[in-house]
Amino acid sequence: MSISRRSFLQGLLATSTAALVGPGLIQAAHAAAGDTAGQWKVSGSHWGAFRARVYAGKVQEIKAFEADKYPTDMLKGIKGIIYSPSRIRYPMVRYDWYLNREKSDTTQRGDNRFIRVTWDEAITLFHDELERMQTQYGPWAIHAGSTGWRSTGQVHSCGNHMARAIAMHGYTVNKVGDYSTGAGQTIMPYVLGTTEVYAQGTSWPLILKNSKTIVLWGTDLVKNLQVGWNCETHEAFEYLEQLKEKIARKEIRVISVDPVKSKTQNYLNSEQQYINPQTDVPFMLAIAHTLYKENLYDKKFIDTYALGFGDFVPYLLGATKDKVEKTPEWAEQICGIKADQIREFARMLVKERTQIMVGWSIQRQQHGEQPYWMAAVLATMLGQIGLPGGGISYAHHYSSVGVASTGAAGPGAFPRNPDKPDKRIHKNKDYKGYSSTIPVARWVDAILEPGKKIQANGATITLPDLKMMVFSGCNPWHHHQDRNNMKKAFHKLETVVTVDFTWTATCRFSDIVLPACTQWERNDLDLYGSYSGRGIIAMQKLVDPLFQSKTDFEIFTLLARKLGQEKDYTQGKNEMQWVKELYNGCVEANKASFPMPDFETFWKEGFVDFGKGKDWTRQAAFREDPEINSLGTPSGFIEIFSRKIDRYGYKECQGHPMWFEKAERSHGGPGSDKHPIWLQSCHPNKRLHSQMCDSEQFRATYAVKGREPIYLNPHDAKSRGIKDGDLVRVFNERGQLLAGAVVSDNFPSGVARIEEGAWYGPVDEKIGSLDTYGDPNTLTMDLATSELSQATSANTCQVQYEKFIGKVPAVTAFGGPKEIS
Amino acid sequence: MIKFIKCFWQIVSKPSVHLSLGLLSMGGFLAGVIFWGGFNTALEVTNTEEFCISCHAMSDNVYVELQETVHWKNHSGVRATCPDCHVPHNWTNKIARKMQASKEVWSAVFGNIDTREKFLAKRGELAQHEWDRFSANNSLECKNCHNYNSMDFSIMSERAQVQMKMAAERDQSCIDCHKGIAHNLPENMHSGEGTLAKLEEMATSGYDQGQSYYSVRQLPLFTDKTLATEAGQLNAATKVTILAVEDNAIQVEIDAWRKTKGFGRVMFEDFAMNINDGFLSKEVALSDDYMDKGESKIDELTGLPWQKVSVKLWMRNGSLTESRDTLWTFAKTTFDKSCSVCHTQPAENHFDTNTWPGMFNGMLSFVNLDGDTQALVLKYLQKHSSDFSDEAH
Amino acid sequence: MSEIKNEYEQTTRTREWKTFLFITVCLFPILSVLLIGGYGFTVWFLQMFMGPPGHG
Amino acid sequence: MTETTVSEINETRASLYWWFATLLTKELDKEQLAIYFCGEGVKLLDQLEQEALFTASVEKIKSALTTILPINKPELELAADFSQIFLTDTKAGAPPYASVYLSKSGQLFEQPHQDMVDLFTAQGLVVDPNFKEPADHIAIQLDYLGNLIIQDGEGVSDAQIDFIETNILSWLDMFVQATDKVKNSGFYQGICQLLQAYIKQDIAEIKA
Repeated sequence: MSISRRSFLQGLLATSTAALVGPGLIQAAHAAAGDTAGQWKVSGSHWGAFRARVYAGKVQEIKAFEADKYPTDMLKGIKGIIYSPSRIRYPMVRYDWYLNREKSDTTQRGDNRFIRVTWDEAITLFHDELERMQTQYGPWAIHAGSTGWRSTGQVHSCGNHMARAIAMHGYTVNKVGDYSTGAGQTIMPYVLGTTEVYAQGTSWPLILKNSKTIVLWGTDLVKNLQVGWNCETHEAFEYLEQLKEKIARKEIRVISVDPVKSKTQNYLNSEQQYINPQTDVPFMLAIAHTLYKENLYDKKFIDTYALGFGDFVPYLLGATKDKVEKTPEWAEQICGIKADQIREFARMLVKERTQIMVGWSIQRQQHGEQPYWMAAVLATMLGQIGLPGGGISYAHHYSSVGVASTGAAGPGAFPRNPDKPDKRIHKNKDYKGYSSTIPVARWVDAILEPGKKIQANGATITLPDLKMMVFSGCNPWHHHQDRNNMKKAFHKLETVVTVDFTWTATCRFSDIVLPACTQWERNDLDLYGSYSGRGIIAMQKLVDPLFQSKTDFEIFTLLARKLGQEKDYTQGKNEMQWVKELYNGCVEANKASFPMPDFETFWKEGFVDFGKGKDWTRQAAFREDPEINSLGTPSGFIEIFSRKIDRYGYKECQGHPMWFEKAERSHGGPGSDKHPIWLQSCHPNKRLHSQMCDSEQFRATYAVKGREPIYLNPHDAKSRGIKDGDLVRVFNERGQLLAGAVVSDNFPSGVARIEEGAWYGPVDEKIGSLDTYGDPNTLTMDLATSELSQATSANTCQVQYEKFIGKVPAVTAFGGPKEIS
Repeated sequence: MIKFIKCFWQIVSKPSVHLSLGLLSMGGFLAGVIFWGGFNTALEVTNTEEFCISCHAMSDNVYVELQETVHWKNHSGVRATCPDCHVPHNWTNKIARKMQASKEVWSAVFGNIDTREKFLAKRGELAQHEWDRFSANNSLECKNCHNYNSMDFSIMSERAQVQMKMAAERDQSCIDCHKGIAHNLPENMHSGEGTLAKLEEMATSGYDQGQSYYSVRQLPLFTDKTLATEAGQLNAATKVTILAVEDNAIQVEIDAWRKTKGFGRVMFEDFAMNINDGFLSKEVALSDDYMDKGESKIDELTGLPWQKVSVKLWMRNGSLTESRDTLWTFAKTTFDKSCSVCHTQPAENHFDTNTWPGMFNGMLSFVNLDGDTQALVLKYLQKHSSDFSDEAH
Repeated sequence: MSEIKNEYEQTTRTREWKTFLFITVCLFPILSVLLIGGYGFTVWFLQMFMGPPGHG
Repeated sequence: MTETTVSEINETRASLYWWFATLLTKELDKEQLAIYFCGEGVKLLDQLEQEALFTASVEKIKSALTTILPINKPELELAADFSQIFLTDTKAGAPPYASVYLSKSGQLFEQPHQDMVDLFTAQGLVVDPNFKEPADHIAIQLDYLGNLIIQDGEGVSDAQIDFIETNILSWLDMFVQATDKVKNSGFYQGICQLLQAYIKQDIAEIKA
């Protein structure tokens, strides 16, 4: 068929329509369409590596990568991400900001009109704002350091692109730490000499062979091992299956110390040691007290490998300022475990080889440093650190930790730093006395209280007066605490720029929104198997970027072009050349140990497998020779007492682990009279944080009446007249939300769970307004763990809930900006 | 015999009877010209690539390897032949080299390296000869074409600029860094990762007594010049002072501090700073023969006693460099590149010297650096930590 | 006498020619090569003790 | 292009569908909007207003134009209206894609999209790669319809009728209704209602 427009304009309307009709939208195709069945391609994600059938420019079906023997059902959500109605389709600018720029009405944020602009204009606006910030204020006014979980793929790693392009323009404020492990990664280097939370752990086969008891301390392996930092292939699940068999045969005892019956416990069919929320430290202190009093601890190990035990014992015995002896009887009052049971537990730990696995939940609470430190002290007293199947680990629930590393080098990444720092356009490094790097969770404080001085990890931080935020692949309106506080902060910001592929709440609260494409609309590569370094996977572009979205590489290349530095940014290489470069770098690094095929073969095959790694025991080298293989602590030994921390003179993190009462705590703790329920906001079972919440059909498989589920204790629910499936209003003095009740025996009285990552969708832009979908961070407290890490305390949160009555508001969390009527 | 010499002397000393002076001098001159022409032609024939590769040892091994390199084929069409690099251009040295080649003739005749295996086994030794020669004449054959004065640094890559400028300043020998540029390196020099070779490239050659140098990587230490008994290990980027140079061995002095809990085996660069300078074997650490002990102090931050020591040990002659600048450039590049993979990358001066080891170890999971590079990068981070940075942070 | 002398002269003349040719064509070239070779060897042996040729 | 004679009526029909397509493709810029304040656009609207079936919707359009005229940058106000209606999702606005209304999932790129792609493939056509919109976008459908009409020359083919009925009318009502839930100047709501009225009158006429 021949195609035309505007050539037949006569008669009645001839004169008028000529000027009114634009160019046509259809043209003749150049080549005939290909096969009818489609084509299978390889790609991957945090949820798993997979193969996808693409036909007629659309992803038709997805199946798990053959090396993944335990795929998660979250793969079903992938298509829903690509074709989500929440996709950002065009570059958008907040209307009022477009008209008035920095003088715009910022109280409209979150409930306002956007207009579509061209890419050219969007990049110009972005650039001009960066320019204005640097000239009108200085590097202290821009925060471009916040990053999140990104998408998989090392060429398009979004944080790197943002950091590189913006650094080519000028200096900005940066962050340290992250929302997952802020307290743990700060305290552990003082105690065991590494962050521990991101360290490879003893290999599962050694644990299965040698451990007699495994203590899961606030960790849910089966739930959290579903996702991985790279393209996950779920190798750890094979070992969990073996563990389950060993438990059934009574060869290994697994005890989960947790207020909740975890998914892992239900899967393994293992034991639980119930504990009141947030009271792990009293329990641990009482165990230490018992070990000490009953002379069950390993003195020789402590003498050889640790320092400061002598400075800690007086606290245990009540000989320090607080004059309280940390007896099991004392602990029983707080943690809800009978004194005798505590003693039994202590004796059991020393009886045989015991592996302690600590999760991240207990450090995402106020004084989160203490349970981590105290757990290390316990492990030291047991004296099994460095033995296969003994000692302690803090990451066996994360990214295939515990699956032996192959030792092969993974691909590098697109460079985060500019190649020629001297060519930076704004060389001003004067932060006007403000700090250039701030603890990650304190940026909202910085906006609200600029100039405030806080203590952090031995330094004094002066919070900078932030005027502009830039986010890329990062959703702080999910991961930060206390939404209503954030709203206040965002009223003070002049400009917010967000790059994402989907209309997160962060986008809705922004001024300039740039549409990135998803990771499946670009060519890339990444590691699979995460910590095991099992292999390299090709991430072949499944479909072209939808609508006007672009790859991160393209977006920030546009910005670099605006800076006149396009070639310095791309190094003159295009997307595919970068993929090839990273692959070849990997071949070079593995030359001696892992022969790899040439790039073309790899790309065609879709992956390179490095095989299985060698089993390994954490801290075995240290145990063998503590002098040469010393730890990274100031002394090189395990520090039960840290003189360094002691010298900081902090109130809430002192020279040795201690029990501090929390700002809010259930089961008789502070605030429980008014808000009796402890709300845990753990990592979700059906998402990766907030990623995939926008996948509509998949969300429908777990949502209750279209809302995020809240897991409730049957007794608590019944006393409030709530049945399974009811809508529940959850509230405290910080905020309120709607959630759908799931009543379950897994949850004890006084405890409720809403998984973090539920998207925020308030009824309107006003402070205190009801969240319609169920984002738990509407209720959590924006409180620092302590002066040491200044990390997030999301799990210190008391709430009350009731059956929701009245007109049910529509969910506003998805589908882009809701606009003023 | 005497008779013969006498006879010869007679012939030489007595003027000729029949042949005229003109004829003799003319004839001698002509013969001389013809001889010298012939001699030089012959010499030049032995100085051609065709002649070199007439030996299988050459044509099957090094010649093939050369064809993969820029010295064989490049965009300007200039190429180097065997003698351009391997035969001195200066006459005396050239003749000496030609005589030396008698060994090669011997080998060719008796087939010492007539198979690839034999050649590979011998490559290290052969290469070492050439490297020694280049080191001594400051890479004269390279510099016949490549001149520091004619290099345009501005069109080099960032890292090349830093290194080349530094090399030019010191008129450094090219082969210090560019080993293996025209033929494959001896097998053990790859040792898998290219980084070891890269680090070795940074070493300078020839060390002066009394001067201080820095190790380019982790190096074994020995108790005496026979290098028979290991005494420990020197860490990368560690300062040593040369006390004596003996062929393959050098005696070095390491000024360090050690903790006296345990055996005191680990050497640190400064008091209360966990910057690793290497470690000693138990025997050496406990003996007084290898060290002078200095003052002792308690580090208040850990409560551990520290002692100053000056350790004198032997090591292999090599792998030392005059300044840490090149090492730091390499370490910074590695840190910037490798650490882009994860969440964020802290600035060097974000942590203090004693915090870095813990933070760094925690970051290693995804980066897969070899031991030498790890040690070097960690030391770089520690030496640029908040303790050494003037910049407020 | 003159005949003998003539004969003698004839023989010495031939011998002189032969000697001349022998010296210029064979002996001196061989000696030269030996000399140069010897020089080369000497330099090489010296190098073995004093190290390979250095630079100005 | 093959030269066929095209009847005057078909030329007008095609032109009108193309006009709608243009309006629903993207926002009007300053110059294009000016034509509706004092130019060809006014004339066209006046002509259409005379037809009784169209009066209500044209009035809505005209009243919207009056509302935005005094605003400092009326083209931006109208751009914001456009984005509010067409660039958001079904909950807040009216995405101009058949898939959203006709598929069970309510997602993009569902069967109606595939149908359009198949239709285009069969005729050797593609959507202009610069437009980067799914093929079931209303503007693409209208553009195609205009071409079908021209191709038919003087008559009306079954293909044309079939296309209007199965591919457009199947979701147009739902789409137009969805636009109505957005409260702003009302310009685009008016345009959509006018399209709805026109196409219904048109199909009735050609089938008669």
